[in-house]
Amino acid sequence: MIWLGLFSDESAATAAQAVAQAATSQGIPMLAKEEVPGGPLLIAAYLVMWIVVFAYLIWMHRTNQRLLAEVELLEQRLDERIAEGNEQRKNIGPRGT
Amino acid sequence: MNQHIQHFWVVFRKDIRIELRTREILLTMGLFALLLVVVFSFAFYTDAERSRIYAPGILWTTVVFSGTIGLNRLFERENENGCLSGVLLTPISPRMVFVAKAMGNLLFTLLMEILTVPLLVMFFSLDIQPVGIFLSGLLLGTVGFCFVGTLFAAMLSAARMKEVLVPLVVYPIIVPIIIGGVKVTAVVLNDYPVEEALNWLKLIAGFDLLFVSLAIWLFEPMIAP
Amino acid sequence: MTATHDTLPFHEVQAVDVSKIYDRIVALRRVNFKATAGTITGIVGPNGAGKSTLFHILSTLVAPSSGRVLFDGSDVSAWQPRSALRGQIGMLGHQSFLYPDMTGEENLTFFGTLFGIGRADLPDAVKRVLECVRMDHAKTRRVKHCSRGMTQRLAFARVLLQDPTLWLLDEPTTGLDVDTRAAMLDIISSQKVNKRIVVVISHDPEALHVVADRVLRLDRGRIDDNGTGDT
Amino acid sequence: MVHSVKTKSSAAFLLLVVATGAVFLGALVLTFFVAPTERMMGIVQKIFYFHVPSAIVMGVLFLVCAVASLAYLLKNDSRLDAIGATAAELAVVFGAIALITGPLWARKAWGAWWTWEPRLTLTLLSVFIYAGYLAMRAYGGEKEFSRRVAAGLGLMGAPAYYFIKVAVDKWGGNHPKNVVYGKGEGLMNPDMRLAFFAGLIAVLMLTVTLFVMRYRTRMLKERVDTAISEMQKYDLLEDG
Repeated sequence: MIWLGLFSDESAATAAQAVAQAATSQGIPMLAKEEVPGGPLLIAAYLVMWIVVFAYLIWMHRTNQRLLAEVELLEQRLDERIAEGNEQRKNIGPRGT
Repeated sequence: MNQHIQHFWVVFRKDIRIELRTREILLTMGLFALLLVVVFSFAFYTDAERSRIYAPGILWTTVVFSGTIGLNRLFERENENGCLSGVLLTPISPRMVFVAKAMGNLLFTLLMEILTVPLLVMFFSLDIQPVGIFLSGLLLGTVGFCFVGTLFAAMLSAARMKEVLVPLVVYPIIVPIIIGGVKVTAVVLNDYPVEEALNWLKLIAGFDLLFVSLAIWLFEPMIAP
Repeated sequence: MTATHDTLPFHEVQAVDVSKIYDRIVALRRVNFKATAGTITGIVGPNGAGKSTLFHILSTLVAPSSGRVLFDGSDVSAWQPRSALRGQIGMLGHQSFLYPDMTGEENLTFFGTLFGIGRADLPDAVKRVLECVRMDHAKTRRVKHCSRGMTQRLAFARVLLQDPTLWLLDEPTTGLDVDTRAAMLDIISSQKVNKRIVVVISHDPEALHVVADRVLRLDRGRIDDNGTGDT
Repeated sequence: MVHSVKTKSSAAFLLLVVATGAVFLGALVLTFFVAPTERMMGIVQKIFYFHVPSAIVMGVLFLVCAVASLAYLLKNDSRLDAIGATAAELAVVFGAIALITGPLWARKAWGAWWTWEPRLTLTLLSVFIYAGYLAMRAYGGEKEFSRRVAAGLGLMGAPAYYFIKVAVDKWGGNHPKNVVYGKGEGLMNPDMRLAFFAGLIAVLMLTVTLFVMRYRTRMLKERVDTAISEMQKYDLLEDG
């Protein structure tokens, strides 16, 4: 919704249009100096910021997922080993007595 | 202290002896510098007037690029046959090893500059005035470059990607030296007011003071915990 | 070579629960190990068992990931400056620690100065160790032109020159002819009398049988138990 | 155990996330509905409200990285390393934001995408230093070692930043100073100032949130690595 606010900058846009029309009608190649429309630039800036932040978040999330997978594997392995240990103890127990 | 100086001197002299024997650093560095100056001449020389504008940048680019070759090679020698381990297993302080290596680099880089500067003056028909300011700028800048450069060249001497990593890490840090050096050189080539050069010299000297001490201090904790 | 038992800076080196992990690869697993002055410890084990890692950790050049290395019961950090301790540790490693572009004599003179041998005594000391390893004739040859065996002898001469308290010898007899090998084993044996701490890694069971008081077996980063001397 | 790791996000952290979101929303409202549109540059000036905070946060992170690096070199604690690395990483992230949004603004304000304006130059050069820091950690060789080398670089980064600042300021001295960049003079209007400070706090809180998340990930990785090597040490896990 906030983005809607951007387009309230009509004055700048129309001014730019006017200059552009004037320039083209006189056959002068337009020099973009002062009359660059600000709206798209502003949108681009905000987009870039959020894209960078979210790319970072997604990357971080993926690292986390990889780590969790590893932790899971470790737990599994640990359980196996504990089971093996119990098995051994069972086997040794009766024979020992 | 006396012992430290002796240790420094032994390592420093050893590097010079090896270099006099193989000449590989001075030759490769010198040739590379020569090549750069020639290529830059083709690229930038138009007339004496304009070359005064380009020459400072060309000089410092040449110094830094060629100097990097020496940085990497001089410390690589400590890794041949694992010599650094042998040196560290003696009563020498690791810091003295570093200072000796950095001074070795300084010497070789200065020698390369002795070759480069006259060539540059010739090719670009330059007039350096006053010489003292120019030389102190060159010397101070080279000192900072060699100490910071040697630190990272030493650390990365065993790394797989050292040829890329050393410049990647060292160049941004020494930007103040490059900017300052270029400005000082511009002053002496264009008869700008000398005070401006002195200001830049002060900046480079301050940079040297801080970063040379930092580099000397850092070597030991960086190389081993 | 004049230090006596009493003037040695330490008489015992000990590894307590030492483990070393390089980026998730385990090189040493809770190694406990003790060597005292006047003993020669042999270490055997297959390639990749962690022998070199153990030596680098004992030499204090590499820090263990966990566990401690103690010299006479004190941590490395207790020795200030550390270089004073390191000067008493001699290593004959996988690599020769010799500059390839200098001659054997120059290398020894260079290291001799760093070891703190006085300028007046240095030429004699260098000459003596060169004779000990029978390299007197080839002392002016650059190390890069030396054969494997010659380099090995020079590397051994370097340790002799240092005459450290702790001797870490990694495969000291590889590439040597029979006579030199015998001479070298003699020198190693004599360190018992000098009350040095000697640790030898070797693939040469016969050599270990001659010099070592005990032989430990290092396998998959773990010291198994006290071996009997034959493997 | 897996479950517990997932839900370990404590109440305090959740609160932080929510608060960050709220402050950000508030800052956006202030930026677009309260602060007036700047007369000279028009709406594009609103980039200012997070472009500048990004650059400020970057500088603060350099300092954090330098202090943590120094402490790591002295104390050799992996938590300090994690702080330094996280700071450097976020410094690059916010530096990148400042560097990309800067030209978008410059295009309108000065008619060129890139001008060698001192502060923009400073940002570019210092981001290079910390990109080098990250490259060093990634390609510098064995983990423990590359961390120490990177810490050295991290420590040098902060004074280097200062010297680069002095140098580029002097270097750019011949160029006309821009009003907006002139120290705070651009913010005459109280609403503008309010929006700016809201933006600054919002970006700071975003940084703290990201920092905490990333730091936790790093420490989790550290613990997984330790667990794996511990299990290997006791032969509970195959090598590799």
